[in-house]
Amino acid sequence: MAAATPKPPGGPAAPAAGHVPKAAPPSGPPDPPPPGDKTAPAFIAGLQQTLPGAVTGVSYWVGDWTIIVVAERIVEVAEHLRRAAGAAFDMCSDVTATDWPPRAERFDVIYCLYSTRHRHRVRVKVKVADHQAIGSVTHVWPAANWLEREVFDMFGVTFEGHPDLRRILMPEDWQGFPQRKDYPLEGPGELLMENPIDWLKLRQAIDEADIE
Amino acid sequence: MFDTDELVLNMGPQHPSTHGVLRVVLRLDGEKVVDADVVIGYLHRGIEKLSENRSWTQIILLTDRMDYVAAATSNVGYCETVEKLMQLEVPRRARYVRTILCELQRIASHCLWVGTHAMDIGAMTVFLYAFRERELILDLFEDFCGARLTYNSMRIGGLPLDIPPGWDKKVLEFCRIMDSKLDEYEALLTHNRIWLERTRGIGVIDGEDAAGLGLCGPALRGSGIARDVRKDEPYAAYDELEFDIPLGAAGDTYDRYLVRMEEFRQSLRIIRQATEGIPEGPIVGKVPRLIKPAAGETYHAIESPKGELGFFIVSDGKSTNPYRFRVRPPSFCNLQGLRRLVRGHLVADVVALIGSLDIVLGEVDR
Amino acid sequence: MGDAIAFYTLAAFILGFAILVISTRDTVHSILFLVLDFLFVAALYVLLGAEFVAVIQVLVYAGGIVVLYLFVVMLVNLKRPPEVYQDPNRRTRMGYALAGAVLVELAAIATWGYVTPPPPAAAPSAMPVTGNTEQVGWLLYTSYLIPFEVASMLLLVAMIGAIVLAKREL
Amino acid sequence: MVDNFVIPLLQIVIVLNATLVGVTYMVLLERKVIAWAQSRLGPMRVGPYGILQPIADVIKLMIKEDITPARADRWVFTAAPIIAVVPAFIVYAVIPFGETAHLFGRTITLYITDINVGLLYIVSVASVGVYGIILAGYSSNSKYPLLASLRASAQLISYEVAVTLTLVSVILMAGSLSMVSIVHAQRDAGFWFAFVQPIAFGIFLVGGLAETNRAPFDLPEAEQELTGGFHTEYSGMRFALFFLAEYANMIVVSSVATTLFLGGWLRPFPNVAALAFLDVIPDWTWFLAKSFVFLYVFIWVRATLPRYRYDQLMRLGWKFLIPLAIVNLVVTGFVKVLAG
Repeated sequence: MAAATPKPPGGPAAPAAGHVPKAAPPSGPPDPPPPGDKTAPAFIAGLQQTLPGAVTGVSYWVGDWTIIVVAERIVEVAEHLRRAAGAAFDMCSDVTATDWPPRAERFDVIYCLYSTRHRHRVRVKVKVADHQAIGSVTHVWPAANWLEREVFDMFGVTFEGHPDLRRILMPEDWQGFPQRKDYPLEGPGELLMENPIDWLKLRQAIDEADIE
Repeated sequence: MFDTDELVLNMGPQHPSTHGVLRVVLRLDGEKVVDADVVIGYLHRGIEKLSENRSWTQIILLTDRMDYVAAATSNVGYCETVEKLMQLEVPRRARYVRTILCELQRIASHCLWVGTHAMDIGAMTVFLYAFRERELILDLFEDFCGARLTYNSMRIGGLPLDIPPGWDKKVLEFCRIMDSKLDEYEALLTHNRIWLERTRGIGVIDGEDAAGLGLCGPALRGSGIARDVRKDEPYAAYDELEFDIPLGAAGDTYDRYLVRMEEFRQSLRIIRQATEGIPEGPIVGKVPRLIKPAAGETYHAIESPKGELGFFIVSDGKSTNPYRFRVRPPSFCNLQGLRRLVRGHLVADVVALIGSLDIVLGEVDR
Repeated sequence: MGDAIAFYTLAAFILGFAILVISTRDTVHSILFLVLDFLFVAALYVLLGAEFVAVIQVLVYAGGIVVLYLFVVMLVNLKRPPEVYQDPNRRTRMGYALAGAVLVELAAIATWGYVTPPPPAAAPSAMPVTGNTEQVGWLLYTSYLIPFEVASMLLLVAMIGAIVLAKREL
Repeated sequence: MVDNFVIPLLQIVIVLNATLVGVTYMVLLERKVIAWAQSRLGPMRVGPYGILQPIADVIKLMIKEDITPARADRWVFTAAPIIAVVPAFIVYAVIPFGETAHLFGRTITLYITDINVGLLYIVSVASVGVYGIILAGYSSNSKYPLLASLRASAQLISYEVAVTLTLVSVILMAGSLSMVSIVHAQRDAGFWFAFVQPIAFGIFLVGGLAETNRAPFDLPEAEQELTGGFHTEYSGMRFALFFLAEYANMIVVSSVATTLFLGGWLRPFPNVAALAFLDVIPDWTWFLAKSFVFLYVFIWVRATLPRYRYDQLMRLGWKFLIPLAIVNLVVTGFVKVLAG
């Protein structure tokens, strides 16, 4: 586990130097398994029974249940959770991602689900590698449309079968994926805004260096 | 020779009724909307990215800048998420004051909504009436924390300051004033025939579709789904207070209007109970000097005036800033429903529907 | 003398605008000249002492019908080059022949009117009413009742036809 | 010479200037009344209680930059505001503000002229005014004005039908098209036509609101939908002309309503001798007071009501007002014939 190698954070994180990679970035969330006195809700067991092999782990932390699912089977899992009577997750509250660069499957894509019938929540998590496409759940929850677009925009995770996978918050022609950990907090974007001439010169210099 | 063209109308990002810098590209057949492409991102400031590079306490003031007409709600939502992640106990007094602030903020936000919504449909007097009352709430907030818009009014584990002496009296006085003013708004709108014609049957969406589309808050309750985070997953002091969840039936603009108008009254009811029942005691719990939650992640939602405001926060347990900070903005998810709602309606209904969804672009784009 | 000057000035304007109507390339400008033409024709009626007809001319033609023309022209995509509208099957010769026929007809009528004295008009004194409007009304409902009613029936039929054509899914 | 030339010229100059001043102060009145309705103060800075505000506004509009959009139809764009404003003003030629006044030993009529087709003249001139709006929308080469001008032309033509039909019932009552004769007819009848033609009066008021593009029928300039409507691309003096035309039209509608339905310059109950002491008040004062009431109603409605939607507006016009006006007209005709 990542938490096993604690390292002092080196004083308060200097925000201005945000793009300097911190020493030994964490390689993944802890995803602690549920403690012995907690039994998983029935719908998780139901999911494990109906779709054997799809669930690779169940985690519990500060009252939240998380199901970790194989990336290839996310659409099946989503359909099951939407339909199954004991689950009935009719609302997709959120789709988001986290970036853990040292890991091979660097992205966690997280679906926060809620059921208005049973009033319970669950998070579904899949691990996705860079350039690996996962299935879109837009047909299960139309709400996922924009949320998946935002994940695509910010992290570059592609969703197969998404009806309209475009950038949503950043301009159409933007390069790079801002929420990735290796994307600098400050950079050419601001320089471009404040001083376009210098930015052009800088880019020319970079291009020439590339050619040489 | 007689083929007809669709007219592409670019509404926004500079348009009086898109409530900020929203852009809607409408494809029109005459005045009828065939399709709409909602373009956002003009107010994107990268608050999520920025927050991952700020300390846990510094983020509170970034949350002010999201839903800037209901900043206190965002403060509460963020602080509660961190408290959940750290398993901190918040004193009862602080939870009561948080409840009062949240509900005052809900009234302020709904005031802005009813004003602009009515203005979009052409009734301009309600706009000024509603702003008159919003001013009273801003005065209350000024008394509490010194600011009128971006309050920075919360701390992890409690409140920055206790309420000033006599503040609770002023809050009760405000409730008394607001009661009669609500009747004034309703007299101008609720039974007005033009208002009924403009809102009834406009943007109808049934409960199942609304939930699937991710609509939340009054937009979802207008379709008859009893989903309110305050009841379902109580936070602050809501489990100790009595209030009802108003529901719509038809799921049209008029029902969403009625739901919000009733929410005004329920908020006043909550404020009255909470103000009269504020317990004595400390205002901050036992908070470590350096806020550094253990490694882990959590999602916590509260009911903002717009709907379910969720925070998904990942801590790596090592640094003094969150590893991942994600906001689930209610306006963003509600705005997504716009395309589904406007299809087949007229241009004039588009502005009515934007108003009926009650969006704040600061929150949509973050 | 004054009347003659006014008449010829107005007539010159009417003809000038009429030529502009058919010679202007921009359709909207052409329609605007048509409106001006109608207004000057109305002025001609005033000169003849027929205020009622003048006002109706403005109300119906300038204010009503041409607005609808304008409506149509605005909605048709005029940004396309005029070549698009060139009909290859257009029968230019037939057009000239028709125009010639109309010209001959006009000339015949003018000559006829010139050589034969005008029939005695219904003397205003014979009518029991005075005033321009009243006289028009009197004539319409006495001497010209049948043409008037036929015309109104025709318009009613045209109106219903237009509604049926425009709203297919009634 | 004096009677045929100088006096009419003076009348025209006075009426035009009075209208201009009236329009500018109408704007102030509107701002003040709406402000009071909304518990505000309205303009307070220019002059005491803001009474010089209209003058400041006019100066501002005159010296503002006058912009023509790059791809606009330049000629039409310039002509449109003029086309809008001219009909709004020439209508005043036939409006009787009073009967006669005695000045410097002369008897002067308080109207510029009284033609025997006066009412038709007003209707026909007003129908030309719609060109200003349509052409403004077309020539701006912009989509919002285009949509607005389509709305405007449909709206104005539709409501013109209803309004004209109500006018016909009044003509039946008065037996004349002349504005002065209509007032005389009310004097002779002893009652204002508003009391015998309440339906026509109501339709005329609603239609008047629609004809002048006022709330709740202000769709062609609905700011919240069409960002200002047909005059979105206009600025400076050309915008001011549209403004002028709109308010001048409001005054025209109020004046016509006063003349046709409220007895024009007549005092209340013109045939009750007991009220003869009211005659010390000059007749034009009655006219202005009655018109003012209408203008106030126009403003009041704007402060109170939301806006109709385009299709609802058309439905109201075609399916409700026009049939009602026709029924009213037929009934009026029957009553007139039966009563001899």
